[in-house]
Amino acid sequence: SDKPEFASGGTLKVCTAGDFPPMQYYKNPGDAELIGFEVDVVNAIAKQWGAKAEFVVGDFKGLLPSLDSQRCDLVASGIMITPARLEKYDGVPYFGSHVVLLVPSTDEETKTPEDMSGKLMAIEAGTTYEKTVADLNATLASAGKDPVDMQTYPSASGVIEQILVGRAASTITQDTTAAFRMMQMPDRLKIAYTYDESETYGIYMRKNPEDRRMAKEAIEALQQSGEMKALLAKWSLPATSTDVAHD
Amino acid sequence: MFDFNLFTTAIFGWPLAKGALLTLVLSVSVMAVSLVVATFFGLAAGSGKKPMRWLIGSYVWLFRGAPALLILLFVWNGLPQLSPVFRATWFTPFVAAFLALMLIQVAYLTEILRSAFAAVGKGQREGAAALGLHRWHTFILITLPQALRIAVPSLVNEFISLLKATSLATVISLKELMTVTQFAIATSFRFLEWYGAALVYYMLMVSVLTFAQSRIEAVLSRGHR
Amino acid sequence: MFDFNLFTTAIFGWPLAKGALLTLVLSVSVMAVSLVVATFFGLAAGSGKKPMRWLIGSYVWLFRGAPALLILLFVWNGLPQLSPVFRATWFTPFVAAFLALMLIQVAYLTEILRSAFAAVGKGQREGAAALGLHRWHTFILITLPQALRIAVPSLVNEFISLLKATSLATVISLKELMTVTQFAIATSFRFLEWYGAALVYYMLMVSVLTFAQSRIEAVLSRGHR
Amino acid sequence: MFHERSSADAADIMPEMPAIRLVNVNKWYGTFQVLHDVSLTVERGSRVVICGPSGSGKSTLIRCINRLETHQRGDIIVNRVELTDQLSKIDRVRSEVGMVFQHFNLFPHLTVLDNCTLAQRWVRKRSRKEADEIAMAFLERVRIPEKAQRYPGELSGGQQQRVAIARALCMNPSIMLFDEPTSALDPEMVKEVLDTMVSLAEDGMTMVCVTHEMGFARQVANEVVFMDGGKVIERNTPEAIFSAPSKERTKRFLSNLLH
Amino acid sequence: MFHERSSADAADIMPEMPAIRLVNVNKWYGTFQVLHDVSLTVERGSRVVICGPSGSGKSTLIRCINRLETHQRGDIIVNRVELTDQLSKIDRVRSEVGMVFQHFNLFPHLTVLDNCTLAQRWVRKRSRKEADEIAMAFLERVRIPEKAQRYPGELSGGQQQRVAIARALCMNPSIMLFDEPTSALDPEMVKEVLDTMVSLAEDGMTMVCVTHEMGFARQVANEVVFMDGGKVIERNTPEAIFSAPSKERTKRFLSNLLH
Ligand SMILES: Nc1ncnc2c1ncn2[C@@H]1O[C@H](COP(=O)(O)OP(=O)(O)OP(=O)(O)O)[C@@H](O)[C@H]1O
Ligand SMILES: Nc1ncnc2c1ncn2[C@@H]1O[C@H](COP(=O)(O)OP(=O)(O)OP(=O)(O)O)[C@@H](O)[C@H]1O
Ligand SMILES: [Mg+2]
Ligand SMILES: [Mg+2]
Repeated sequence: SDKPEFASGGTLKVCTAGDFPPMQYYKNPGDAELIGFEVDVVNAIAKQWGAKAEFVVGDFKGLLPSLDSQRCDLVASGIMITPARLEKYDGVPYFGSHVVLLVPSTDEETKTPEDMSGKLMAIEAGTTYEKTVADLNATLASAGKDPVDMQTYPSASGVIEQILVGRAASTITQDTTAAFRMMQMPDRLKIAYTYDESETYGIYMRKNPEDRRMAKEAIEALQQSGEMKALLAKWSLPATSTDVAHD
Repeated sequence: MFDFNLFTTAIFGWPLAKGALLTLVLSVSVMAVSLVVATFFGLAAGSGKKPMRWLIGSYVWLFRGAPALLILLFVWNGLPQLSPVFRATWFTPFVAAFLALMLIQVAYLTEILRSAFAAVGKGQREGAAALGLHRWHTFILITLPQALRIAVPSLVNEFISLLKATSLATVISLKELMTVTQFAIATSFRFLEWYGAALVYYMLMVSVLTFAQSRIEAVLSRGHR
Repeated sequence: MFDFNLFTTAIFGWPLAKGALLTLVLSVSVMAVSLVVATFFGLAAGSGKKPMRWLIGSYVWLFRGAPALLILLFVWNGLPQLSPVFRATWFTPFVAAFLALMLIQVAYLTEILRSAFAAVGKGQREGAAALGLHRWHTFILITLPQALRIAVPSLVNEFISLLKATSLATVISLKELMTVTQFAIATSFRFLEWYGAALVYYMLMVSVLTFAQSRIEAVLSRGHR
Repeated sequence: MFHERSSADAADIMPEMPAIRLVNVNKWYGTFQVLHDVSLTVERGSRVVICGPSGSGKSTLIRCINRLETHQRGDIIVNRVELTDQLSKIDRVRSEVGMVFQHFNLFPHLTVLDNCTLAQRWVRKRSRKEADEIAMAFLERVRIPEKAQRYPGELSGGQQQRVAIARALCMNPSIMLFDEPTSALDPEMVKEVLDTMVSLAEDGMTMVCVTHEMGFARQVANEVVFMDGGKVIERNTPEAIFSAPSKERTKRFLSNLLH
Repeated sequence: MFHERSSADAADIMPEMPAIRLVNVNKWYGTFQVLHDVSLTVERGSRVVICGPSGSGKSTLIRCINRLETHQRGDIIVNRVELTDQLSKIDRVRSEVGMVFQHFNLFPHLTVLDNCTLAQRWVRKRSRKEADEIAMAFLERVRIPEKAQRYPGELSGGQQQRVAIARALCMNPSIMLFDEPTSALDPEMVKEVLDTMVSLAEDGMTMVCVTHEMGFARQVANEVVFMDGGKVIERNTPEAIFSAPSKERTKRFLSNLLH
């Protein structure tokens, strides 16, 4: 057959945290329908298999375990592909996310992080970006330049607000988040610099080489048909985001 | 810039209303129980024997001192480890939040009521006692009305603080007004509309309280110049 | 399970101490300024002309009603959009937090002081006036000491609440005690040790306040039976 | 020492039992001794006037009788009940003993009428209507029915004192303790109040009255007790004490009355 | 109508100016009229006694004189200062006018001594030591120096009243308003206080005294004012008013004094 065993019933149970715009999120609190790029991708895959995706929303930490308890068949939640996870589950990488430097759209000068010297950056507290800034400051110090002034805020939305207010010169975030915010507020923000490091998101399922193969093929089919590019454009995500190896 | 439509849908939408209802029910029930308990504590602290005073003093010290967040976490995560009773299904986040906030609120209200009771002159109690009124009648009819006149503004202060403090219960997964608002903002990024809508709810609740306060104060101030 | 070494390093370590210091300095300065402002407000609300009373009533309504979080965000994010003054470098998170918390604290303290002033009988003011004491002398020497006796427990309540409320200032990037603790936990995942250490700091501060309260109450209660 | 009995039949069996009996009562405020070995017997239906200089312990003495103050040594037996810390006994005594305070102790948050009806309704279990009627009758007796709906803070000193008297009398106590009940009154009103007290005395009410109104003492008292420095200096009938006080101190004190 | 002048030289220029002058004073509490067209002149150094039934407006009248109550119609001129809402004038008047309240109004949180020295130090700017000495002198005069370190709540009613008297006198006011200053006192103490007042009167202090102590009226008053229902019914010298009151109401009232 051309579809996985679990899709044969006509419904595809997909677990997600539902709180990661623009990948999957509720447009308004209390909405019944999830939306987002990843939601569209999963729906497209389900359509290929002649099934309908049914989203099960749960706490992020409990997503993978619910594959074992058969409460879901797929996990698609902007979840990173890591070796440790691949030991227990099968995963298909399909999305590469980069760390970016987000600045106000009026900023013409900033080309690299070093241009932040002596300026104020708003950073989400408790993230690895704090270390990114610390490293940057070390570089600046050795070059004899002023360090970056860093303020930390408890939420991702809080830091972007600081740019909008005009207080912070920039922030560091994922390109997905940046794309989403830029879509929400056209002409307010722009990406000044994209870091080399990237994270790869994917779709997880229970260990089964056949199922994994078919999932991979379904994604590749979307790539080839141009449907994936259309979705990327719809959610204003970088056109190259899905150009990642699927193994 | 300000999307008035979104603002009205936010206000009249179910999620925020549900959050507000939770906030309201939780605060009102905590306040009601705490007032009763704190009345006894306040009386005991003001007139009781030394060990009693000391005991209540320690209680107040502990529960005014410990941050609400820690008490919430302790009640929710710690108690189930201490006794299987708290692992049963009735021990929902709401019950845990009620218990934790009540423990704290009692401490604050005890202090307010203790000092208000003390502010009512001894002569008033003597006047009532000489008429043969029992201790409880004296308390309810003479001391309490005069003490409340002094205490009501502070009690309403604490009620309002409690209304806001319920938002801490988000750490034990209770989705009250402020939590709902912040989730909505995290995705929609519409600060003004959502915060505006939440503000309307809070101001509505506080307005009712403020009005009630001024009515109660007016009634209790009759005869006092 | 409980890593006692980590606990002691947490307590005596610089980050937590710095957070505690920030909490302390912020609360003490907010409280000091608010007490002075609220004294004037409380007096005006109790004795002033109608428009004055109405004005202060509205102020109290607004700043008791609006959640501290929103006021903090408004002061930090909103004011710079209203006036370039608030985009200057002196407008640090500390200043913004001070301003926001002060606005709120004044509202709460005004209510407490207003009712405490009203609780001091008119005869006391008349007694002082008849002796030729000026309004301010009368207030400082006669009304205030007797009002404070009643108000001190409520004022300390608000002081302690303020101590805890400073943690809200994390939304405007102020790293006070609770923020530091939670970040430490987010990275190390050692709940007990870090929360325990924070608890020690809070209990220490509250103990000092509780002790001060009991001393002040004892002094002010002299002569009252 | 007396022990309590069921009060109803005890009254029948021992009609001769005094209404109030103090035996060697001593009281201290901290280290300051206010009462020194005070002994006093007030027979049922008799009227005792207590007088003496300011600060001599008169108020303290009558406050001890309904246990608003606790004494440290000696016995106080009121209506056959010995006063100890036992709350039920104290309540029983207080419901039979009325008191008019030197400082009035009116309830500022209640109207004059409510001041007078409160205890009637809660202690005597009278209906609102009955209590109101009784209260109005006494308010008329002290000539302030028109102030019934006012609050104590809106009354003159003398009016407050009259409310205090009416409030106590509304309870129909069998024993009344008066602490300078006419101090704030004008001569006209003093006469009115004293007349009321005389008529109550004629109805057989037991009275202990701290007063310097010697008119009252002469007219109705069975006995005048003169106190000084917390001690009972002299007790005698009014005639005897006014005409020929046995103690030098009493003589000096009374000489001022007749200046 | 009088207007204020610099008080120092005015006193020299116009020694005949009365200390207190009320012209057609009317006062209402809400809709209740307490004072009806009260006019009264108190010459410098004279002693006026106000008497009348309870609730007739005596306290209200003297409280108007140092503006503890505001009158709604008429003029009150004290020490050449007309009483209006102007705070500086009121303060000037009050610092020269002493008052003993019917309810004492002692400060419960201060010791007896501090009650007496507070205003001396803050208004008269006396040193702590000087104020203490003056206070102790007056406390001795009212016979309670031993209570100097106690709080008002620890005193008997009569002792509190004496502290109130001492407190007012410590300020050496040129005008004193007494509201029933001997109501809580025993006859001995009444005599003592009246003697004090007599000696103050001899020193030339202006006094207005609400009292029913007719002994005082006879001994020192220049004038007795009889009030009823908020009106001045009769004013006359003590001899005239006691021997032959011109009004029926006065006669009836005074008859009770001599019962
Ligand atoms: N605050 C008030 N509100 C309304 N009525 C008042 C108020 N104060 C006093 N009165 C009324 O005004 C009248 C005069 O009161 P005032 O105290 O002057 O009497 P008084 O002559 O001093 O009587 P007393 O000899 O009993 O002290 C009384 O009838 C009293 O009830
Ligand atoms: N709470 C107290 N603490 C200490 N001493 C007190 C207290 N109450 C009263 N006293 C003292 O006890 C003594 C007796 O007081 P009490 O009130 O019985 O006097 P009294 O005879 O009623 O006087 P008066 O005629 O002035 O009312 C007084 O010297 C008084 O100072
Ligand atoms: Mg007495
Ligand atoms: Mg009066």
